[in-house]
Amino acid sequence: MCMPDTLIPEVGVITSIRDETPDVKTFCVTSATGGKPFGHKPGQCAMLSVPGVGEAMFSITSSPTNTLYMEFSVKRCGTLTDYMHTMQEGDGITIRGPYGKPFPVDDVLRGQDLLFIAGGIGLAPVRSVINYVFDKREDYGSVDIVYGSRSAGDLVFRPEIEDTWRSRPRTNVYLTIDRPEEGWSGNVGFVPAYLGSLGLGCDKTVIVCGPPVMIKFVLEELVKLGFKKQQIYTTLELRMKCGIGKCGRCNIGSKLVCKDGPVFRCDEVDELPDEY
Amino acid sequence: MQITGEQTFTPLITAFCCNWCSYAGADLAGTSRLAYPAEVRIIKVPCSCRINPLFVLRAFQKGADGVIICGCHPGDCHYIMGNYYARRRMTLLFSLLDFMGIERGRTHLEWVSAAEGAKFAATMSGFAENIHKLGKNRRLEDLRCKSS
Amino acid sequence: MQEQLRILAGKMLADGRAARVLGWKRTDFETAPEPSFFTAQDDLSELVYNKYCAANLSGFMIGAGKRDGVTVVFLKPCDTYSFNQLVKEHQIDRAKAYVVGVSCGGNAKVEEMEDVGWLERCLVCTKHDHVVYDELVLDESLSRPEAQDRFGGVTRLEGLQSLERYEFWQGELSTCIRCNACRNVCPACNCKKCVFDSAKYDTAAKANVTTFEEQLFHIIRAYHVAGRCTDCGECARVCPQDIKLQLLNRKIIKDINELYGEFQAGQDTETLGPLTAFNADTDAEPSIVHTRG
Amino acid sequence: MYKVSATQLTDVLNTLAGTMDVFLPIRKDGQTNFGLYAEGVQADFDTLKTVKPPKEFFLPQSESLYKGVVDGKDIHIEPAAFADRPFVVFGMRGCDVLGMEILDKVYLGEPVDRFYEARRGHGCVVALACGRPASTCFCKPFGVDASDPQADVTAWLCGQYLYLEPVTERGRQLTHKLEPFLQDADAEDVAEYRQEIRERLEALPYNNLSLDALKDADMLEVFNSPVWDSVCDACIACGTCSYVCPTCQCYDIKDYNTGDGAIRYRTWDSCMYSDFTLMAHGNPRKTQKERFRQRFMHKLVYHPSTAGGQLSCVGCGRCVNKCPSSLNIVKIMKSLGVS
Repeated sequence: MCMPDTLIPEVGVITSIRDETPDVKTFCVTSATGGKPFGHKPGQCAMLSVPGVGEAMFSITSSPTNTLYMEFSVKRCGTLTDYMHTMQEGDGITIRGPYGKPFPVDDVLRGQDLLFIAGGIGLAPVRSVINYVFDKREDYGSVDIVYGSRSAGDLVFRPEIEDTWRSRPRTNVYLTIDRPEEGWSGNVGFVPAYLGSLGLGCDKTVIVCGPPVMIKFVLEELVKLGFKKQQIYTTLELRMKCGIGKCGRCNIGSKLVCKDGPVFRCDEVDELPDEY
Repeated sequence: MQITGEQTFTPLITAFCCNWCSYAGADLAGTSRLAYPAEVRIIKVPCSCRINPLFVLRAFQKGADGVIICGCHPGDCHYIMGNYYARRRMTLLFSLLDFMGIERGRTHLEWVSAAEGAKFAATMSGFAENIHKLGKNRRLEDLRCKSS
Repeated sequence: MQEQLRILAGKMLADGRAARVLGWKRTDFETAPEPSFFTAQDDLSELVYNKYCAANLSGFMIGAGKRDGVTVVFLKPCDTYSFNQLVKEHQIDRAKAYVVGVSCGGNAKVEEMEDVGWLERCLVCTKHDHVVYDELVLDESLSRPEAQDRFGGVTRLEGLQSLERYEFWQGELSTCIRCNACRNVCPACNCKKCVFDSAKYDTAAKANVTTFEEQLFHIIRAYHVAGRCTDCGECARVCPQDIKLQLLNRKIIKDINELYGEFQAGQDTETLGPLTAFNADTDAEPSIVHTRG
Repeated sequence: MYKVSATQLTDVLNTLAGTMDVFLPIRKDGQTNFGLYAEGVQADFDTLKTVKPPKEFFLPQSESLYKGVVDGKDIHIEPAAFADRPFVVFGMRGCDVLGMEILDKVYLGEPVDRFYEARRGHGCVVALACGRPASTCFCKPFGVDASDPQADVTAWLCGQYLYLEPVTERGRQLTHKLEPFLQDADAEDVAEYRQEIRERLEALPYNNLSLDALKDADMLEVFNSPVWDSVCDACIACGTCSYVCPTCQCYDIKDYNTGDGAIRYRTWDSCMYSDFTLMAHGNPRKTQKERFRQRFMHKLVYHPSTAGGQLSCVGCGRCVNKCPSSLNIVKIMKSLGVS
């Protein structure tokens, strides 16, 4: 039997499911025989699927330094994700990947002070980089994490943020929510405004991910603060079917998000048509 | 393959029955211990006019050899006039299917009231017998749905 | 006539009575004019009207009605039926349309940009007069091709054996490439979300994976416009494979005429359609399909 | 070069059909499409363009990828078999052959599409010179010589003979099978015919389009051009242009529940369709303008920028011929400055 096509997935298994927020769950996936289905770099994605339901691209939330399993944080918002939220531990799921260009963690980002900015479920792809950086802490400078969501209940990875990230050396975590609520003592307001109030230096390399409208205003704020577009990385998402640059639907101009992305430097994005 | 074909052929029949009359008629047939063929699978619909042509075609696609629709007698519709609409719709649909070369006997409509348990059983038996004679549905089949 | 249309359109644009004019535009090929909105008087020299202006512009009026201002639209007699039907279905804002009825002497069938005779629909045309218009621009000198029996094709097929009909349709439909041109060009096919596009059902295939899907698409499409199809013939005209789609629609029309009385969709904007009406006492039972000849 | 008497054409096809599937143009109800040859089938080499492009033999309009069965907590995957039957596409035109080259770049580029590769590996292409190019043809600007199309074998139907010139090893193997029918011929024998074709081409309206205006086109400038606002007014958002196009490559992947597992299959898709980029949270291409623009940007700007300037159009003219609203790529190219 010759080599199967890349579109043929491997059968994996969901080993555990964690509720993050009312509409986000994190799924741990391994091969059927245990262990990670394949290696990956921070920022890369994989195609998860259930036969008869559908197939979709998800960013790999866990760090490559996690050698036991892969994590996917999935928000319930469509046919496949609705179904996934009904799945149980031990259920099979098919997986193929890894796809896309990762964040340049091993070259450009090395030795740099890093600023992570995320909104809502946008923290999922960024978490892979954050944990990678923490696991190789000596290779990177300071870490600032600015993260916001609609409400305290919508902040994903809350235990990890509070128990692990906050206690890491040379690390600051800033949380914000859109509207005041009882029991919340942190900042209230949108991410871009909060970002402006933090007094961060503009010599950092920035990784930003979140809803398109948040990214837009964060970029404006960053430029106002003196950041250059070359310092800023983001990760994009469009509808995908193949994941390997052939089915032709995830293009922004001449770039394919599945193959040339999903990670883009913001000055590269500026050269592309505004259609994402 | 063909030797076993006709002898072991058990047709699959989809019966769309309106909730108010025909489904109750089926119930009555059951409680009266009237026999009707086991290959009839009933799908309950609120009214015969709920039946979209797509339902009929999808039944064939998924393996039905015949589709029968049962509703309240004209004048007795729970929704006053649903079955009048259904009557026109299904007439045109059956005619179009016939025009496209689908065997006439594979589709049928019958009015069955809640009190007509015996009519329900007889209708189903008669329809099943016709489908038996027609044999397997080949002209409106989806090969993907035929288990290999 | 073309010159009259240009003058009329120019006046309407000039005095601000219309925001745009929907007509046919000259292209590199005389045989292939393009439906187009004209907003500037200078562009009207590109407006053409000839026997190649086959496109029924009524469907475009659904979108035009959502734009500001009045749209002048040129409609051939048969197109006015589609227009009327759309008004009846509340798809077109009548107040925002200025209908100019234009004479028609039949449209040519075009293959590889060459005139290869008449479109089938024009050979069986029964819709000789405009049923809705604000103004008429007529050319009495135009003569129509000799009329043939509109239901001749249907009758011939009806006369065949069931299996022969099946084989005929298999032959026709097996060439379908599911480009959706028939559906998208059809003025009656104006659902916002077609069942064949909805991700909720696996009917939303983009190819006919099996012969069943060929049948499914065309049966459902024909049926969904039953009682609303004016027999404008656009589906058959645009089919890249020349599938005889008109036969499906006409079969339904013929049945309606025979069973429920003569009916022409788009004749007016008030009469209930045959599938939104019934006659409790006289309607035939579906078994008539099984018992008649 | 060899020649076969036209009277022996049926024998030639029967010989080939004995060892492989033979696909050739067949006319049915006034339209010609490539179809499987069997004894008694009449080939139609007179019609210039088939409705469906012959790319379907390498990239079928729909094909199964695998069957997936969810069985309790387990999932079983059964990949579809790769093509393993040799076949020949007999009578492809020069434009369609170039279309295959463009598809090769996509599907044979890393990671290789194994389904496509298997078909490509089993298929032989006999290209036929275009005796009567049509007024909608414009392959010359794309570098196609319709009088001498290059594939595994080049063929000319001229006078009383079918001339065959094997070009590749695979082509030589194919002609070898026909040895009993072959007579030696000379390139000179078709020279006059080729000259006739070139003269006919010269008389065509689109033959001398100059594509210079599209060379080094600035992506953003073209993308943001006001041209797009009105040029798609007549577009009815069907997929005719995409489905008759020999270079349209996009596909969709779908599931079909058979009641006994799901078949995951892919089908041709069209960027003209509204669900092409539809996501749970919305659609980045909201109106037909954006979808329409995508199709032509891809062919005229995006693809060339990643393929060394090669446009993703071969000038076959099928869209010119078949668009229900008389729109086509030439019209778009002209509005972008091509003359």
